[in-house]
Order: sequence, then C-alpha cells, then structure tokens
Amino acid sequence: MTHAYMPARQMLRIGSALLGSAALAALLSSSAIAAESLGVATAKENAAHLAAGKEDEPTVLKAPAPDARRVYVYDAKHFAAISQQFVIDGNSGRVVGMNDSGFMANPFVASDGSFVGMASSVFSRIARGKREDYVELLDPQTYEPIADIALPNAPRFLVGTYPWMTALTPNNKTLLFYQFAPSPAVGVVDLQAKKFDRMIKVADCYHVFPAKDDTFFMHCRDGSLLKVSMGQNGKDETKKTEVFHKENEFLINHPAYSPKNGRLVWPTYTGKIFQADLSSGEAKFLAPIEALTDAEKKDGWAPGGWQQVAYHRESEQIFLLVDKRADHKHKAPSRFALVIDAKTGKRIRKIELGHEIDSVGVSQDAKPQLYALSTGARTLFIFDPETGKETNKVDQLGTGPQVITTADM
Amino acid sequence: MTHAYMPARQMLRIGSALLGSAALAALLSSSAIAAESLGVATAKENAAHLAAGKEDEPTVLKAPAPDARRVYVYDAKHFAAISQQFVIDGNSGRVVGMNDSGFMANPFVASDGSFVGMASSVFSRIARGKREDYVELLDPQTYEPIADIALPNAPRFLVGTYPWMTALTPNNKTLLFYQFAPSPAVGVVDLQAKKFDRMIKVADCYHVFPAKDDTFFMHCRDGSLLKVSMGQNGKDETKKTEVFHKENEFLINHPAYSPKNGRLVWPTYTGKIFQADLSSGEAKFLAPIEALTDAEKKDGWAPGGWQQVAYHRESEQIFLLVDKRADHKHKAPSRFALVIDAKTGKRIRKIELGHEIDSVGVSQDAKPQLYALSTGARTLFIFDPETGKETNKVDQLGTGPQVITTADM
Amino acid sequence: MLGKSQFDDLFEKLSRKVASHTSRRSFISRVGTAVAGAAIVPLLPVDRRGRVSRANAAESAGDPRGKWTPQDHDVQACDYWRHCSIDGNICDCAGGSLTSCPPGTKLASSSWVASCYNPTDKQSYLISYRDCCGGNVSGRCGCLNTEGELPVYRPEFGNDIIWCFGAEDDAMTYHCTISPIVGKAS
Amino acid sequence: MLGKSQFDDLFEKLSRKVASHTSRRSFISRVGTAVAGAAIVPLLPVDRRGRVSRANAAESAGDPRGKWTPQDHDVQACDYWRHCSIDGNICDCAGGSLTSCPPGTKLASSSWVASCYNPTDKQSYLISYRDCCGGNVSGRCGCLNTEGELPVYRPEFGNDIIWCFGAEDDAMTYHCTISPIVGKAS
Repeated sequence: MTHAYMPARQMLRIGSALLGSAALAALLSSSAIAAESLGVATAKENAAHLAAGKEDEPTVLKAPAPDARRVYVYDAKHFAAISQQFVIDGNSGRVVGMNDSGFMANPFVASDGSFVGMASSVFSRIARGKREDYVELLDPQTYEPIADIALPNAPRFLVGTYPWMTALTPNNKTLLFYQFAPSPAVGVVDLQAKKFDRMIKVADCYHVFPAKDDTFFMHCRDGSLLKVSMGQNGKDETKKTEVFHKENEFLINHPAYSPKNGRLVWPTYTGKIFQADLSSGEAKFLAPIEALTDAEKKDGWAPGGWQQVAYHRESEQIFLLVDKRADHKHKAPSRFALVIDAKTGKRIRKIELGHEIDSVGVSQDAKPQLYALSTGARTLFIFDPETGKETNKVDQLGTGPQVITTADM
Repeated sequence: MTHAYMPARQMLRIGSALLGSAALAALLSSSAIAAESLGVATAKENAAHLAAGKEDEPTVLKAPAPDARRVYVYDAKHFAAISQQFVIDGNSGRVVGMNDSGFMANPFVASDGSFVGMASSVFSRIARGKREDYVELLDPQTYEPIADIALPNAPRFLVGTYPWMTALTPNNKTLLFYQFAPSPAVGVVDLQAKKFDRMIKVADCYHVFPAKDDTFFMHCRDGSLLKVSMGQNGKDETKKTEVFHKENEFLINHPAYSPKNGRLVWPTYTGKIFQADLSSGEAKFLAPIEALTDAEKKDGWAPGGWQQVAYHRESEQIFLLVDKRADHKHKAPSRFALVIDAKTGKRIRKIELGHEIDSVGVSQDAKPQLYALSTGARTLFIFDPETGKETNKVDQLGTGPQVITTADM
Repeated sequence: MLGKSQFDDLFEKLSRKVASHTSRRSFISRVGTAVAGAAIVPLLPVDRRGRVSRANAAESAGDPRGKWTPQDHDVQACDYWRHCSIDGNICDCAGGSLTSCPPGTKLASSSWVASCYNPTDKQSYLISYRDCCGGNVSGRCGCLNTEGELPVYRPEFGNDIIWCFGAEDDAMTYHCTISPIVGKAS
Repeated sequence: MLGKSQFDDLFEKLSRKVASHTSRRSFISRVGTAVAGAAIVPLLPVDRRGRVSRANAAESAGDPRGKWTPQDHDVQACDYWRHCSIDGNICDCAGGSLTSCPPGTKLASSSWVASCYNPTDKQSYLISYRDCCGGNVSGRCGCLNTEGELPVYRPEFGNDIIWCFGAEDDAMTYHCTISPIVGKAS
C-alpha cells in the first residue's frame, strides 16, 4: 500500500524538492531529534543481540507501570467517527501504547494508576446505523479491556472532547458523565459492579467536578455552581451556590480541576482566573486572579487554545496559555505559558514555548513536567517548567491531537 | 474544535511563516486554483440570492445523474479501520458526495450507472471485537443504501485495495469477490435477490475478471489463467489456460480490465504488456507489447505506482505510469504516462504529468479524461490525454487516497 | 418574520437569567422547530453588537490569532463572511452547497448561531449553522472560526457541540456544516 | 536451524511449480506454525540473489524512486536495514519494539518474508515481517519499502496483504509491523 504520510526523517530525504532550505533547516533542528534517539538506542540493542548470535523471539510487550509522568494524548481526528489515544511515557518521550475509541470519546485515568478508560460511541455502519454508547476500562499496562459497560439510551454528550464533562470520583469507583440532550443530566456508572447506575437530572448546568465520592459540582448558565449530593437509592439532592462571575465574564470550556484537593481553577476569555475549593463538599470561592495586566490586555494579550490551563497541586502553580490575539480568537493556539502562584496570584514566570500550542497539562510529581500539545504540528512538547526549557518531544500523534490527560496522582 | 489541517488557501495565509517563497509560489500556482473557482461561483449565486431578498431553505441535495465522467476516489487511510470514498464529477472537478466504508473496502460501480457499492468489513469495537463483512449498494445520486448484504464467515480478503479482486458481472446482477484464507475461493453475491449465494473453491489463483454473466477468469501462480464457469445449482467448473508468462515476468497487482469487451491489459514490472481477449468466454492471448525500449529500460525506466495502467475501450489506448527508478521501486509513484495503441503496440505519446502520480484511470466516453491520483498530494489531477494538458484538479481527498474507480460505461 | 414582541421574547429566553430556569429540552426543540420550519426566526445574540464581526483593513495573513477579515467572493474559503463562527467543514466542498447538505447526509434541525458581517452590503446577518449528519467527517475545507463564539454553558452560541439534534434517523455523526441566513442581526 | 534438505524442500514448495498444486491453506498454516514455533525457519526467497538489497553509495535523497540504501543505526527510520520490504508502520514507534508487538495488540503467526542486507556485517538475513493486529493503524513511522516484493500471486513475498492470520481472537485489523530475523539468507 502506498504511504503518503511519513515521519519527519523521511520528509528530510525528499525535502529538498518540496521545501525551501530555510524550512528544511527548521525541520532538521526540531522534529527529527526526539524520535531519532529512541530508534538509535533500539538499533544498538538489536545489533548487539544479532552479533551475539541470539534469536529474535517475537511477543507482545507490556507497558511499564504508570507513574505521574504517564501522559495521554487524545486525537478526536477532527470529528471523525473513530478516534485514537496515544499513551506516552513522559520520562523517555516514548509512545508506549495506543487505544482506540469511537466518535468524540472522553478519556479518563484513575488517580491511583489502576486503570485507564474512555466513554465512547460507535455506530453499526461506520457513521450511521445503530448507535452504541459504552464505557471501556483498560488495564494500564496491557491496554486489554477490563470492562465494557453499556450506556442505555445513547446518553453521551457529543462535543469536542471536554475533559471535565466526564470524571472519576476521588476513589476511582464511579464514573460521572454529562448528558446534554434531551435534557441536562449526569450519568452515574458503577465501575466496581461494571454497570450503568442512573441518570441524575440537573438544572441548566454543565461540567462535572467530583469533590467527594458522593458529591460533585457543576457550573450553571446563571454563573453559579450546582452542588449535587448523590444519595442512597437514587435520592439525589442539588443546591446552587451564589453567582460567582458576571454574565460577560466568559469562563473557558476547559478549566483545571484536581479531585484530590478539590481545587477548581477557571480562567475567563480575558485571563481573570476564578478559583474555588470544593474539598469540603461546599464551594469556597477564592479571590480571583488577573493573569494579565491592564497594559498587556490593552496590547492584545489574552488566553487561547483548547486546554488553556493546568494546575500543579503540590506547588499550587497555575499554567495558562496566552498570546497576543485579536478579539474572538480565544481558540487560536498560544506561544506562551504564564506560570502563576495560585495562592498569591503573582506571576512566577512566562515561558516562551516556541510552538503553536493548543493544550497544556502538567504531571503531579514533585518536579513536574509541563506538557504542551500542538494540534497543528501533531506533536507533544515536554518542558521543564522551572527552567522553561523544552526537554523532549513526541511527534506523529495522529491527525488532530487535542486533549492531554494526566493522572491526579 | 481545533482544526490543524487546512485547505491550500488557508495554508497560503500562514504560508510565509512556514514555507520558503519558492514553495509558496508553487502552492499558489497549483493547489488553490480549482477549488477556488468552484467556491467563487457559489459565492456569486448566494450573493445574488441574498440581494434579491430571497430566503435560504436548507435541504439535502441529490448528485447529478452519473455519466462516464463520474470518478470515484477511494481512501483506505493507510490501513485504518474506517475508510472513505470521494465521488467526483469529472466535468466540473467538484466533489459531489462521499461514502463511508470500513477496513480495506472494495468499491465498485455499475457499468450502467444504476448503483455504486462496496464490499466492506467492520468491527464491533472500532478495530476489534466481532467482525462483520457486508456488501452495501448505494443509490448513485442520493448515496442512500439500497441494500446491505451480509457475507457469512468473514470471507473477505483484507489487502490494500485491489480493484480487480472484487468485480461485477457484465449485467451488473452479480458481485464476485476474492477470498484468500483459509483457502482460495470466489464469493458470489446475488445483487438482485440481495443475498450472498456461495463460495466457489478455486486453485491457487487470484483476481476476478468477469467475461460473461456466468463466466470469469482468474490468474494463477503458475502463470496461467483459470476459467471459472458458474453452473446452475452450484455446479461450477474450472479450467486452466496455457501458461502465458514466465515466472520472472512479474505481473503488477492492478491490471486494467473491461468487462464490456473482455479486454485484459496486464503489464509486468518492466513494462512488457500482456493482453488477453476474454469476451468469447475463452482466453485469446494477444501479442505482448514492450512499452519501453531497451535503451529506456537500460536507463532505468520502468512502470511504477499503485494502479499503473488504464485502458480506453473505444480508442483501444493503454495508459501506463512510468518513470526512471531503481530496482524494486515498482510501487513508487511516476511522473509520466505513456499512451500506447493497444492494437499496434506503438507509443502514441508520453505525457509529463508534473506530479508524483500513484494511480491512473480513464473515463470511457469518446473524448476521455485521464485521471491521475497523487496519494502524497491527496489530489486528483485531470488531464486531456490528447493534448497532455492538465485541465482540472480536486484536492483534500482524505489522508491516503489511492484507488480510482470509473464506470465501464 | 416574527413580530417585534415575539422576537424580544425569544431574545430574553436566550439570556442567562431566564434560560437558567428553562428546561434545555424546550430550548432545543424551540430552536429546532423554528429553524426547521418555514418561518425564519432571528435568534438574536444577547450581546450582538459587541460580537458582530467587522471588516478591517488589518490583514491577518500568517497569524492564526489575527483579526477576522471576511470576504464575499469564495464560499469554499474559511474567511467567507458567513462562516464567521463555523467550526468544522464547509459543506460546499463535500457535495453540498452553502445552504444545503450533501447527498447521503441528514439535515439537523438544531443549530448554533452567530452574527456575521457581510462586507458587500455592510450589514450583519444571523447565521444559523446547521450540521449535516450521518456520515463520517468530510475532511474537506476544515475551518475554525469563533466570531462571537461563547462557552458551552451558552450552547446556542457554542460551536464545539455536535449539532445533529433533530436529524432524520437520529444520525448523530458529523459530516459538515452549512451557513444559511435566518435574518438580519440588527 | 533446519538441515539443508528440509531447507531445500521448503524452498521448492515456495516456487510456483510446486505451489500451484498445493493448497494455500496448508502453505499458510505451514508458514505460520514454523514462524510461531520455537524453531527458526529460513523461508528462502526463490530468486534471493537477485532481490537481496545491497548497500550502495548512490544516495536516494529527494527521490522516492531512488535506490534503497540501508542503515543500521536507527530502528525508527524507514531505511533501517531490516525494514527493506516493510509496508506499514514500524512497531517500535507505537509501544512495541523492533521484534515485539505493542501492548493491546495481537501477534500474527503468519508473515511475508524478504532478504535484507545488513550493512554492518555485510550479510543478508531473512526477515519474517509479522503484523501486530487487533488495533487501528498506529499512524506512526509509516514506511513503504519493496525490496524483493512480489505480486499478490506470490503472496509469501507480498506486503499489501493484511498478514494478521493466526493472531489471537482472529484479530484482523492492522496496527503495525515488526521485523524479526528468522535466519541468514545465504
């Protein structure tokens, strides 16, 4: 079969015919390096193996046990009927596995590393016919299915992947997912019993932020949060908080949230960051932070991208994608990340990412990695957030990689 | 959702940052033109409609009735679990529709234009789980399913799409498809009754060339053809012809064949073209043609690509993709097409295609269009084979478009 | 066209104060019916003046963050004025047209809306983006425009959503989007 | 390793004269068993000398039709010597290795074969390309090499085929390919 796509290295070989020399030099200096070193190590190993007269014995590998630096990149392939997840070891920059999913899936990962999974939808004839919604759990090292749980009545909200529309409770025993139509609700899946439990009807609210194993919050059209207490025997209760932001303070679609400490970090289109502490089961709103100065705003600086914000629990640092942009360009990628102290609101540093970045994530270990995903370059760039230096990259991540998932370890 | 891919026109807008000016100029002079003119016409229409105060009334369009210049481009997406077909009106260069299919599908089209269809395979969980093989027939203007015929026991040969592994009988009433494992056989699908009929066991032979409504030929490992007569009540008979080519005369995987006049045109890796006339129900081998001179061969000229050959019935002209190439590069694309008189073996002309072309096809009207598909550029180029001039192009054809299908009208 | 009072009523319903007490089901069915029906309903954005796009001399060439500068001469280009808040693929490149779906797809009855500025007559129009559904994504002429696009809790202006509600056969996969006008924005 | 006589026997069976009278089912099961089993079976190409790739000073840079010039230092590059007849995706880029499948996939027991030239020890080896199956195509490190590749009627040397026969669960979708050595080519 003819292969038209090719790795950067191959591009270089035919590059002179297609690209100018400046573009070639740029390619040489960027994309080719990380993958090359991985392939080089494997080549040495195999050359030694062969020289020693040993035989090849093909088998199926297991991925190394996941740690905080296991990072998952989801590629919805621009609304395609099937999609794909790349599993990356952040330490080595190596792809250690891939998982398949259907139309507009929602990946999730257990905070204790015990499983990965996704809520997904498939159709009997590619993109039409009978629709089937299901939740699949996978072993975190073999990526073999542990569970395949049917969701009755096709309840999933089909939307560009919103990480916080599908979430695990802190004990990893319950999956909550959002339903949009025919009316707003949250689906409850009992992962231990491997079965769908119930839909909880809610008001005109969105997102799912699990604060305790039986309590989650949502955000409502009127600017309040909705607290949902999951009772025994389906006796669920809901209660709205105060309205905490104005109608013209537009909250971005992808806040950062840690189920482990209940911190919700939610910027607006203009970089005002609302924070709430949900850990007690009640919403405590913190003083909002302005990520950008008035002068910067006037100069056109604003957040932008897909997942624009990440939060590191231990250091209480916020990472926010920003760039100079015209009005209404809140989804265009950014070339900079602000590092902000979540306690004081002070800017710690501004990292020049050097690429068009759509999504950020951060590992939750003591010396974290900052993950910066470029949908256009189909590459995950890995940074040391302390130095602001790019330390690794993983390219060829599908056709439209967009969502970073890390474990809240 | 963030869109990383973009049309050529969009590329131009960010082009200066990414590409050298030479590359930009090349883009400007090629990819953007055809699509642009289509969009321009539509814009004028809609501006007039609006200026006249008329209301928009959304509906679902029907494609114009197919003619000989309806050309289908199949994109297997480099072995992906789902694939796609682009339906193009060769007259306007417009995409008039798209059809979905599963893993390594085989498209076909009725010679009278009455339907299009494909043999396809899907899996219950994207790329694993229960496999389902089926034949789908679609209306040629609405692309709505007319029939969905189950193929029991997953008989399809999963291989990079070989046009002549799946074929309609001349009366368009029977579909024949190849089975590779567990043993060679040909499946018979009764399209009128909309049901699978039977598997016909055959010797170690490949391809399916329907000569009459009850007779087809195959090509065998030993260099002969196999004639298969489909009898009543499953009383099928097979008979081998003489061996017509030597073991080291390697026939390419994608010959040209016309069920309408039974002409089989089959080049080797080196450009020796075998021809057979199967119209009588017996194989009459014609004198082989050498498409390339000894001097050219010595200079490295050889056929190459995916669908390397096309045959125009009325003019009895053969189109063969050739280029200078190293040994074993028989699947690398070509930049030239030879036009050869099938009767005399004389070369009529050599067309410089100006692109890296993987597949060719030809419309069967009196003044045919030559279709030249570049998998790498994801573009179908349309040529006037008389003048050798490129007359149109259709870009953005998926991720790895590879197979051209035209009706044997 | 609906009379002024009905218009205002609809306008109010779309603001957060009222809508938070309204079932979304009824919102969707209302939008759906209105758009699918013969009557053209102007779904006026709440803060339409601020979010209407305006032609501007500043060229956005080379910058994904550059100002939206609409043109009126090429429907298949992302900067065609009616596509000011499209997120997906232009149906005209897939066998449809600017205002109709390609063969084999299903027209959704729901939509998101935006106000787009027409540089030719210098008027702003309400575009009710309708998804054509029931087929795998077309992949041709993919665009991401976000003029006036609002967060998901204001879904009537949100273009991340698969707006295939109300399509025949409950076809919920996304193929492409059309950009019909449903009225003037002001 | 098998003795010379068995080797010759297998060699003969793969030529067209014998194979045309042999059921392909038995051919496939034989290849499959031999490769999957502990014994390494050298599936010698019929015309191996002509089709063995040789290192050559002529660089193929810029030309998809250029001569195959293998290297021994980067497994993830298409011109790594063992990939001389690979058509698909290198498993080392997808969580597998040069000789083992990625997690979550199934190892096929069947394969196609080629003779590839190792520029380090200047020997040619038989590579038995094994597909890792049961997952959507990896999409990383896609290569099309065709050294010694033969038409489909010589399937044991054909790389267009989805060689997923014999994989656990009858997993027949293609994810990536590994390039283990099964013996010396001469």
